[in-house]
Amino acid sequence: MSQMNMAQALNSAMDVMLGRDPDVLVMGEDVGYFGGVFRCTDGLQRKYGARRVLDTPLTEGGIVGAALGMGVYGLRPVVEIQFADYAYPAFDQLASEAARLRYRSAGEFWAPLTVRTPYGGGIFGGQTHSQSPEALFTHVCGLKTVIPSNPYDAKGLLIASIEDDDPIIFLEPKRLYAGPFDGHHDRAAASWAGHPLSEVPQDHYSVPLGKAAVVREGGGVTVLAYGTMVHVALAAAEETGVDAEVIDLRTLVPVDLETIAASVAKTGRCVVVHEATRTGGYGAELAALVQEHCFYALEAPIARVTGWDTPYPYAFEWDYFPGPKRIGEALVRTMDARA
Amino acid sequence: MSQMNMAQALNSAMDVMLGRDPDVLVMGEDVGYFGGVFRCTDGLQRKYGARRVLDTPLTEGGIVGAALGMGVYGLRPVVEIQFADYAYPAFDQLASEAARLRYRSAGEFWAPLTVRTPYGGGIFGGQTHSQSPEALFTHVCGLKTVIPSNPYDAKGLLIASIEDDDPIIFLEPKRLYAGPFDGHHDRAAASWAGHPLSEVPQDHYSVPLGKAAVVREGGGVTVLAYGTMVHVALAAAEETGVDAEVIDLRTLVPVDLETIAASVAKTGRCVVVHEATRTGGYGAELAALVQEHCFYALEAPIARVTGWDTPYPYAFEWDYFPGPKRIGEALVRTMDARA
Amino acid sequence: MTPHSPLSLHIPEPRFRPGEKPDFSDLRTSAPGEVRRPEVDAPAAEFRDLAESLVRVLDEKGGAVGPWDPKLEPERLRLGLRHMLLTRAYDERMMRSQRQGKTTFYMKSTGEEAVAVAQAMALDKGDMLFPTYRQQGLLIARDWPIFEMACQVYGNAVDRLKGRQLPVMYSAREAGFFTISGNLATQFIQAVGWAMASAYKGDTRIAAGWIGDGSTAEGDFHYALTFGAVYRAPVILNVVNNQWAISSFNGLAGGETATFASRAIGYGLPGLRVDGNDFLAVTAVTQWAAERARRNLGPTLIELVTYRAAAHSTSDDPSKYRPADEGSYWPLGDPIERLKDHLIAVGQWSPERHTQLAAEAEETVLAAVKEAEAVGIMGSGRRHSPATMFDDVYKVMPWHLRGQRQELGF
Amino acid sequence: MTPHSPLSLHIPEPRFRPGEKPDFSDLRTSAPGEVRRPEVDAPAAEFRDLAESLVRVLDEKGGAVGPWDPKLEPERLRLGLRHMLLTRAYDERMMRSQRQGKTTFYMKSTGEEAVAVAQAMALDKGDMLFPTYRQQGLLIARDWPIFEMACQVYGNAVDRLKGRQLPVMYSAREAGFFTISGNLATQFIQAVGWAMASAYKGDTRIAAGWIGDGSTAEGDFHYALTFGAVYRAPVILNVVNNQWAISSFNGLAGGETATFASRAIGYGLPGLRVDGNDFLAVTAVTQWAAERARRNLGPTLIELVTYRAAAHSTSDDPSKYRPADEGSYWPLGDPIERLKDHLIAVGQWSPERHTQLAAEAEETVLAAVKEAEAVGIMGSGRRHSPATMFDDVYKVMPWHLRGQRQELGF
Ligand SMILES: Cc1ncc(C[n+]2csc(CCOP(=O)(O)OP(=O)(O)O)c2C)c(N)n1
Ligand SMILES: Cc1ncc(C[n+]2csc(CCOP(=O)(O)OP(=O)(O)O)c2C)c(N)n1
Ligand SMILES: [Mg+2]
Ligand SMILES: [Mg+2]
Repeated sequence: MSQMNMAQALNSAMDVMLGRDPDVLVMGEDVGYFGGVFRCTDGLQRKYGARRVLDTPLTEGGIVGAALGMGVYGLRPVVEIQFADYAYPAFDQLASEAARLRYRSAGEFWAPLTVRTPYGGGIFGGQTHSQSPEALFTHVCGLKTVIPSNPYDAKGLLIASIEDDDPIIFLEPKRLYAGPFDGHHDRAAASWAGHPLSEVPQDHYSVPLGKAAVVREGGGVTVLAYGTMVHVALAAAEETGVDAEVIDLRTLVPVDLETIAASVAKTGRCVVVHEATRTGGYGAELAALVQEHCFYALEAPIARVTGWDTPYPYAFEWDYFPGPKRIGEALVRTMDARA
Repeated sequence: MSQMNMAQALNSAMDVMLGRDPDVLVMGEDVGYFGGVFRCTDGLQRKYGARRVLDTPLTEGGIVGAALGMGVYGLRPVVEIQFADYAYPAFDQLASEAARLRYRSAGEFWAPLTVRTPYGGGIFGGQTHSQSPEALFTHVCGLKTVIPSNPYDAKGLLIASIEDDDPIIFLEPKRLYAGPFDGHHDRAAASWAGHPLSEVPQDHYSVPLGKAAVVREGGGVTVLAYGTMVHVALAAAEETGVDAEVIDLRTLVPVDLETIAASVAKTGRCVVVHEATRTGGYGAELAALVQEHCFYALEAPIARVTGWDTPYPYAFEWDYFPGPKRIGEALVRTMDARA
Repeated sequence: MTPHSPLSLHIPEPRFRPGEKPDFSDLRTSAPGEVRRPEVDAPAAEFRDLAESLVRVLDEKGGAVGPWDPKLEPERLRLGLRHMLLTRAYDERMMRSQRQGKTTFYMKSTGEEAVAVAQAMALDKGDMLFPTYRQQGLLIARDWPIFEMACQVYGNAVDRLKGRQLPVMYSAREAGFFTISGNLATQFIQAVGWAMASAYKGDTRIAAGWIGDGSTAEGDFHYALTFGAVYRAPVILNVVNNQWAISSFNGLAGGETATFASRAIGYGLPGLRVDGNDFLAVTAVTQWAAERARRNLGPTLIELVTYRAAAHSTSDDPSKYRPADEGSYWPLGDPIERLKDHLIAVGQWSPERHTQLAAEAEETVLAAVKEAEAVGIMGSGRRHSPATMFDDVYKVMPWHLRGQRQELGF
Repeated sequence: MTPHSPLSLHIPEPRFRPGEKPDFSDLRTSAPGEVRRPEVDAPAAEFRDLAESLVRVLDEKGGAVGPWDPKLEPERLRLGLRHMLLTRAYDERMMRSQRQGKTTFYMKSTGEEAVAVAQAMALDKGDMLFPTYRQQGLLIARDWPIFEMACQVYGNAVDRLKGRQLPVMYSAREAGFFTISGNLATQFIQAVGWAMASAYKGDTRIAAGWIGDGSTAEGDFHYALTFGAVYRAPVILNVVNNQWAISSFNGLAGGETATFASRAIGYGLPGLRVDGNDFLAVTAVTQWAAERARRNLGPTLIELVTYRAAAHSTSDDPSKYRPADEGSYWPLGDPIERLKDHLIAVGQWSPERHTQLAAEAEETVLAAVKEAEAVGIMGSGRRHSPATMFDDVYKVMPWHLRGQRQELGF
């Protein structure tokens, strides 16, 4: 075990997999010699050489297309897209190709790609370094979408993703790389040190895809969250004193409906939170699923606390961010709703 | 008034706008001399010349990027993407650029693009000529998404879209070009002739964006549909005898929540239908909205009848298509649900 | 600044429209045997002229001339002829099937058969092919059963792709034939990625990708040339310039102002332009590019100049946008006729043997297609169970797909 | 087939890493005055050599030589010098502001000032500019108030972009300066579209787009060249080859095997390569390309060879991936020093006047920046109301955004 922040844990996952499997390679813009703009691949090229940890041309469509061809050959490319906002030029290769290879060839061809990319706000990145595009991927069948919220899960989920034979979109909450973040941007930045989930085994282990974690038990209301929002939701629960059960989804597709439904069956209330814009966000799918499966248990409307339906505005980051105050209000409102 | 099928009505809309506004131009793959693979631009180049009705290189990203620059100059480009399945290479120009120009420049720049594209199945197009990607656009703030279900609306909505100063994704249910389609693929293909909504004024008129139409009144259950599914939903209502109120949304963003909520307040039940894959589809947003706004009126879970979460399989088109039988079963199930 | 007149937009137009008399006399061409053949390890900058000339081996009298003559054994030439005849017969047959309502859709490669057949034969069995929908000849030249191909077109119970793909969107892993995408151009950069992986592993197999003239305008074309050049991937990048992209002539892809082969120059890659209807020239150029790739010298861009003699697909009517007889004016002839004439000229063939081989090809095709039809055609006969529709979205079916399969009744 | 040795992957590596001694002696260059100047209406195929040579006017002694000398009035040269000094002073100031925590982010153009300043001055006021984030000199050369620029960087209440954009992502419609995108390369094809529209309308204004060497690998670069060539759009397409894309040297964009200017060849377009630190050469080449565009002769691709002397941005530390002193070995010098030396050499300037002008520039910048700081800096002072956050998503605010604004309390 060692103490790692999330960037280090991700680094360790790639390190372990590069070490174990000669077919694993890491590629992306500035990931090689430099070690990545968020340092997630720091030292890997030094350790494994430029052949295994490749700097690429600046073209996300090209990177994913080439990685896909490598995957078809039999390699396991781990691709970094520098910011999730820049995944769009690769959208065709992801949605039309990576997601469909296995299906359209009836299992003859597939590409076990893992596409890592930092997403979300909280670092004053402005509208093109802050987006949360998960819902664009969760709608594409054939892709799996994974989002960790802490160093332990980050490493275990990334290893599971690299070992998985389906194409995976692995979204990394960039605001959590260095420390947990409860949404109180006006307080001193926290570090992972001391956080139980920053104790990370140095060796190989994995956290299974498709399994959520109940990170806070409670009987009053179920909060569905992932990534940064897990920490913000926990803070909101503490601060309001609402008896909230907070679920960290970890995998968005396939989602762990069993854990969700069991919780809502118990609490009868549900709040869904994400940083992405509201309309058509993944929260809509969660709300739809919950009311489909728990209708008769529900005592209040399912609330969504999300980013606004605007681009992420640079100077208004904290007015945009669905912080503990907005989540707390939704918790209280949901608890107060008449049954 | 003349009798038009949907392709003719769309053609007439472009004809009218090319005639009225010298800044309107039509562009896309095969739209010029040939008149479009679905004949929607037939005759327009002959009438307005190759300068106004442009054949373009085969590159959707390039087409949208160039059209966007034209829009910034002050033109009103009407772009055709040959199939909605091929919009992905243009996704970056649509989501990062068209949708954000006005916002990021605080109103200094914008591009009044209209992007027309045929979507949906029912013509044995297989997985890359049948997709319904509307949910990928409805999640992108700054875009408006419009889907007509009949010739009259098609012309009026397309004119409204071309005249609108925001970028519009205009999805055309390709199975409805030649005639209405109620999902009974084993019956003879219908023609628009005789359908009241195929009586279309030859001149300029518009159908406002953001307004749904109640196409069948009923008190038992609200059915939310758009495009081809409007006709299938109507058939399902007739065939089951369920007292369904069918709403044709026409615009998905901004959606006409008022009409939806008024109906569900009355019926207390709701079924959402679309052809797109279920997970993260626009139906999820509708379900989320309805339960947010009509929770206390709801007497049954909101049901979603949709395409399966698989690519659209060529030889299993009718097993995939959410036809009148599946919708009918959902209507009956929803009506039977205990309050 | 001097005052300038108003700007105006240049709109490319093909030279001939329906009703006009075609004249291809300004097609950039070279005399058979005229173009030099550089060493495969010569620096690309030293033979840029090859991107603008046209490698040709067969002359008008059926002779094989010049440095690019691949000097193939007659046996091999006859095999090439047979593959091309089979391809053409198969295309004819399936097109007729479509007209008879046995399938919804078909795409012919008529007039372009030499591209796929000669290239497949010039490569090794282990080399990986990333085709478009118009290289059915690759499968036939690799002896892939026509029966299998027809079953795919019919989407019947034997279709290895389980009825999931539009007709002609084949996939054949055992034949090293990559699953065809409906989305144009995507395979071009994938071919480069596969080749990079082969080099990464110290393999000796190379990759080849195909793309249409129209599709070169997509971003994937640029990605392929960029990655190919940057990592010197062992790949052959083929542009099949058959003059048309549905109704759009190749000038709309930039073919008015430059050759497609010359795109290579800006990436420092060799670009070769070859007579795509000359079986020998296509063979030679492909062998040359393959040798470069195998010697770790990197990619070659080949422009194969040919003509799409048939409609784009069964959904298309080319007489709407080009002279109905345009093909008969095409100056580079027909690949089958030209190879036949060559074999006859060198005394290795006769009109009688040709007629017989063509008839045999038709019979072979007919038998295979009949066999496929006995399994099932679109709309009747045996097909896979709809339950299979939920397989292969993921390697292991997740709960929500199991649930949906159940909803469908399985 | 002969047996082949295993393949291996070529991985491009910059020649010098931290701790190594740089040596740029193999940079493709030409002597000042050496490169010929074709007529603007000469066919592109006739001067392909220009894509590989380097147009230079300023010689080592400060003289202006050869056919590309634009023969500018001294007054204009001094104005260019002033714009460059202002640009550099502004960059220095704002970088310091970032270090002082007044803004979160900044990007300098140090060493590349001639690109933006000379090009802006070579174009007409009405011409439309589609820049990247490293052409702040365009705004300064168009006399856009530095105060306005600083307010954008601070995201304060005067920021015309209402605090919505990352610092330096300016937009200035009145200055014909297009809103900068955070997504690289997208503006390149948009510039072509704008130019097409200008031609469509019979306007006389042309467009210019800029793109970095790294960003040429994106699809938009290919789209721009394709549309530009196909429709002969009146546009100047500029590749700013400053050798680096964050930590990636330009070999990763294909710069090892070919020049970026030579990409033009494959589209039939003229490609010019120019010393980007030579104010006169940049001016001349830009005027030449503008004249071509205005005469309806279509696009020109210009590669401006320069060096990113500073960090990529304030978030970057280049000493991690290149020798800390690499810039001092750059053979094409500093654009400001070179123009200064020229003006002195021709008797139109003196070291004293230069020192004075530089000091004035710093004062001008300081005054404007102070004024902006008085309005507000990141995190303190006056900013726009958060309610404005919901404006401009659409032209007219729809109900759901009104509702969300209300949720936020407005
Ligand atoms: C991304 C994408 N855009 C558009 C289409 C529709 N489409 C199918 S074939 C075709 C023409 C292709 O022309 P070309 O590349 O020259 O190939 P050819 O058909 O001549 O072999 C078009 C536009 C498509 N399949 N994919
Ligand atoms: C589509 C996209 N991908 C990646 C990035 C992240 N990024 C910002 S600048 C940069 C390097 C750009 O290099 P270059 O094009 O050479 O321009 P320069 O910074 O040298 O002016 C990268 C990778 C981005 N902004 N957009
Ligand atoms: Mg073609
Ligand atoms: Mg650069």
